[in-house]
Amino acid sequence: MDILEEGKGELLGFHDPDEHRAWIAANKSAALVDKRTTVKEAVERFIPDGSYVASGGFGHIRVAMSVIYEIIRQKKRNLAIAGKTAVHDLDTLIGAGCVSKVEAAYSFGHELRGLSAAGRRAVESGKVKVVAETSNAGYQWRFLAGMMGVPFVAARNLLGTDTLKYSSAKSVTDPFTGKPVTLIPSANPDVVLMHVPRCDKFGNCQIDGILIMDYELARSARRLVVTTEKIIEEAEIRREPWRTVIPYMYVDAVIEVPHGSHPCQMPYLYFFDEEIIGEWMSVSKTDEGAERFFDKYVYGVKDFAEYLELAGGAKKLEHLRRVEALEERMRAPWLDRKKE
Amino acid sequence: MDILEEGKGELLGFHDPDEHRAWIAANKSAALVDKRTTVKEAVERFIPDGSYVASGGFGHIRVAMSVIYEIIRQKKRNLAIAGKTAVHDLDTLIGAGCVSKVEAAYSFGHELRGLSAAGRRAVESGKVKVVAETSNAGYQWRFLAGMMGVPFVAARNLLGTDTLKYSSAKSVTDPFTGKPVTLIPSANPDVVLMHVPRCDKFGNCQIDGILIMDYELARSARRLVVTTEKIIEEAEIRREPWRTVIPYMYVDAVIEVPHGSHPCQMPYLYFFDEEIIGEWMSVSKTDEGAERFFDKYVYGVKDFAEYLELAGGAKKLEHLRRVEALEERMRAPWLDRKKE
Amino acid sequence: METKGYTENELLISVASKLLEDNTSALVGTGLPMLAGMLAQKTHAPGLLIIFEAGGIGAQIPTLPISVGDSRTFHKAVAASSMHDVMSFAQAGYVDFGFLGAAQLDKHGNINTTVIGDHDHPKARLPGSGGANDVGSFARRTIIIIRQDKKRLVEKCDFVTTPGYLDGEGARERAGLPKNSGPYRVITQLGVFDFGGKGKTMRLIAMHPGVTVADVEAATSFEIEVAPSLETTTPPTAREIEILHREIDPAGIVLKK
Amino acid sequence: METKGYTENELLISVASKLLEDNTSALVGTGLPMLAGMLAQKTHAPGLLIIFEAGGIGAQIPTLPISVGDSRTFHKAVAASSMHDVMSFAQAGYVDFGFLGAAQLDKHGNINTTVIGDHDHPKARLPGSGGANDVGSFARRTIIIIRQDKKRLVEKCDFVTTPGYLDGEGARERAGLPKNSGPYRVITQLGVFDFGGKGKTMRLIAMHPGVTVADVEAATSFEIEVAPSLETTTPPTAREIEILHREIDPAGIVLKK
Repeated sequence: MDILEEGKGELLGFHDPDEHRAWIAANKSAALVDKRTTVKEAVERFIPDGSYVASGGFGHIRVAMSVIYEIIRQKKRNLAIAGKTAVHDLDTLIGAGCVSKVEAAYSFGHELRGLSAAGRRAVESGKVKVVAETSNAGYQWRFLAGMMGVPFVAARNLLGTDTLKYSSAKSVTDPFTGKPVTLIPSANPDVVLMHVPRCDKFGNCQIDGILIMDYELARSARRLVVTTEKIIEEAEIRREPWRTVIPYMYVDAVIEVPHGSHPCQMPYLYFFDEEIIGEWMSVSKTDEGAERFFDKYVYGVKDFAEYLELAGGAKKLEHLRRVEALEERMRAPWLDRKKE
Repeated sequence: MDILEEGKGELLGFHDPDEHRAWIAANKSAALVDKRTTVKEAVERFIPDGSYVASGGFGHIRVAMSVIYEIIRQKKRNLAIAGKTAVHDLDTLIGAGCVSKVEAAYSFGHELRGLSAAGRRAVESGKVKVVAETSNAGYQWRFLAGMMGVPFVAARNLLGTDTLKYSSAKSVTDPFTGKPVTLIPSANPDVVLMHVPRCDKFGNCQIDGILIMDYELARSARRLVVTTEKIIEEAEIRREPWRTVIPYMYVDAVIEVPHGSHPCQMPYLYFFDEEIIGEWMSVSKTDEGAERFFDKYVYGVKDFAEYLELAGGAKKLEHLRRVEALEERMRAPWLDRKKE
Repeated sequence: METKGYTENELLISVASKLLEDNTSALVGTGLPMLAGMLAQKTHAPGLLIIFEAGGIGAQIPTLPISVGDSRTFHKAVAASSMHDVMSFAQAGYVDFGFLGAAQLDKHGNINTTVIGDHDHPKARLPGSGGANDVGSFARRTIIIIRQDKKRLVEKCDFVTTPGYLDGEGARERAGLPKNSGPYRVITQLGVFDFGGKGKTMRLIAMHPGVTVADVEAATSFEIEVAPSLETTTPPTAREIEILHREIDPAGIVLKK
Repeated sequence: METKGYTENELLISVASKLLEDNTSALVGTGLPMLAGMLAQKTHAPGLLIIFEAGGIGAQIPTLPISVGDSRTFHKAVAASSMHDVMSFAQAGYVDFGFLGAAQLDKHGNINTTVIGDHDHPKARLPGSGGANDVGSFARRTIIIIRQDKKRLVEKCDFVTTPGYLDGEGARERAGLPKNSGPYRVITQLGVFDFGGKGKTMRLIAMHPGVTVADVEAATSFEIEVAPSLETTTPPTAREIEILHREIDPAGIVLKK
């Protein structure tokens, strides 16, 4: 099983599985204890400067934005971010100067809406380094290996490309077929942030709709901070135990944050707030504009509830609920501009 | 990445992923078509002699027993069986002379109830060969690799044991840590049999309770035969799409067979029929006894419904429902004998 | 192009949709591929299975999603699953069609969506692979949609994000990529290409109405092979345009420019 | 043993239960380990998390399961998941205690549950590893329960199904097994052993009431080391026996002999 090629990307979040086991033994517990806290405390306690952070969800979907804003508020620095279809989370963190490294699967873009001004500016100026490239499946399987406690997962992507050359993966000759195969190294992020529709106070989480990478990502995490639309009773969890996507043993902090994914989408609950996303995309074209955005929406408010008020309050939230429920059409500045 | 050790077990169900892809391209379809058929036709069509067969569920839980009995009825021969905690299924198939090879994780036992007379006799006399050993996780991960379309999954079990020596796995030096790691080869069984509580006519399946290995096993299958307690409307599937454990694209045949797991358990619906299991364990101590069991319960009946009548009919089924719902205590000959 | 009765986007969508066969599966992104898939479902391929990388399988899409993981991508789906599930499905060989966009494309169908200039000191940073490398590695037939000009159809990509035929015949297999996979067609605003050119290179097989070979050559940095029998694509019908605007993207998320 | 006021099974269960610490996790099979876990929960370790390999996590077990995948193993559980999930949990280092039975056990804690005699021409075929190899590979501390005699405690297993300390100090790590894992205690009808003997071998650390070192030696095929301070185990209390019979196994599935 000869090594054919070794990517030169930095092995972000890789731990020898024995070292990870030792960390788990020393830091995680099977105790069923109340893990409720505040976003402020969770960020203070679990996200030191320099952490390797991964966000649950995907793009602008199911993102723990209250935690992202709190990281900005606490001026965390030198974070390494898993650019696993990281969009508004990564872009605002970069815009606020919290980030020094990114491993990019999909980063620096807002999907259909356009590219990220802040993210691209930071990378092009050298302020943020892309230390490794991978693909979405590449990231997915880094977390699968991390969850499984093995050093790598075999895959057939990345081969033959510069993505492999700049990744942290290796290609080897598979001893079963004699053909080249990629070995995707495990990742155990220092902190994973997730927003879920409901969980109990111990951290047993249910998620509606697609899981994206979150099943594996939650299990690969060292620290897992969960915000939730609603804290429900333990009995409700136990009534349908097959609905528990993340059991409590992985969870370190639970915080009830209604609309905690805003301005991102929460499936079945509320749509993207394209107005806020659009505002960010527009003002973040300059550092000064980004700073004004944070002055207004992060530094200028004491918590997430006050931010939601600024973003339009109950009326806006009702609108987003109705758009998600297909009862109203979305409003989007980038769409309005198209009309002109 | 030197090869440290190569198990001498037979590589049952292993296919070069390219060969498997070609098979999939030629034989599977994304068409949403009605796949309802009969157990008889499904066995005739999808289970030729010599097939490598794996059963869903676990032990005596959620097993497609109507298909197992039909395999016996049609006198299929030289099957290779995945002994992935195979219990009543494997034991009766061996007792009926259908099996020539087993890869054993857990085989030849009935858990707390005792050992399998038929299975052990066949192996000890050389009629059935155990061509490879593995563990439960070993089998689980063979199917994970099979689902993923990769030749192997890395793991840290089997190492240092005779189980590895007699397995189809290899151990190599992991290029990331320099430590030995096991490579568990993929499996794509020729046929997988599953019994589910409900699915639609296309094969979109829901399962209540633990999945055991069935998520990965269903996806690793070449042919997937599903029996179900109840066929439900497509609209019901689409209302909660996150409940679809197996989407239709993997499924080749759908058959509605109420109580189709009997005498095995169906979580939330009915308990083990310990009387039938006990009868089998007792009579299967001789080949003649096993033959009498099949004469009575398989060859002597025209279908599964008639078998259920023989096993006690509506009254028995109601008892099993009540035991499962914790409303009645179970009856078990092996437990009665303990009292004496 | 409005004078022709259809826009460039409508043309690209219509041409792409016709490549999708009934009762096959397509792993699509949002934007043009999504519209092509939905249009195919509403015309000649009602049995087309549309899959999204984030986990949506076989949705009854009510209104155009604006993200690959948006709740519209699993609205009344047959399954709302995960990326691990969908990517495994693709890797194991279940995906017939994949779609890719590109910032740069070379003659072998290799794609750059990562960076313009040097990787570590980029002139322009792009989003990266996303699911593109996976789609390009796993799907049996990949359709590339790109607005072509000399800066986009290049002799050599600054960075190969996603594999096409790499450096030619047999190169994918030598690299370990799955057999019987790779770029199938390239659709641009000028025409359609396959990879029947020498050593698995792009070959012009059809041009949109009114386009000349010289137009294509003028918008390509490498020498382009031309198929012996060059076809003209069928422009979108009024019915297709109506479906696109009335049923698929009434808000104009993609259709408006 | 009835004259002592408790049966052998009650003794084994009680002694095993005391090894389980509160707020830890235990991956258990049915039978004695299950009863030990449930007894621990109902006495000194209410926070013990019981996990089953087939996917049951943290059930409120209503009545003794008769199989590892039985619906009782996920009755009102915190999660009903899968073997992939539970085995990954164990492999990643989240499982504190594992339980194993054995047909043969050697002095290093290596276990045979596969075959007596030659593998390909067996004198007696046994079920095989099941989850045992996995538990023995992954759990931080494995507790082995076995009825000891000279045919069971052997110099060399006919087949090593599940790793103990293999051939001694450092052998697990050399083989690639996870660090800080392996056999923790052996509990037999005669006493309790740890692996503090020379080169990671079984060492007698406690005997049940009325047992002598000579009894232990007479029931072991290899030379056994004896700890300097040999303890006597505490027999099951009347309260424990009551809990076992009233609350845990009223049907006598395991408790009846």
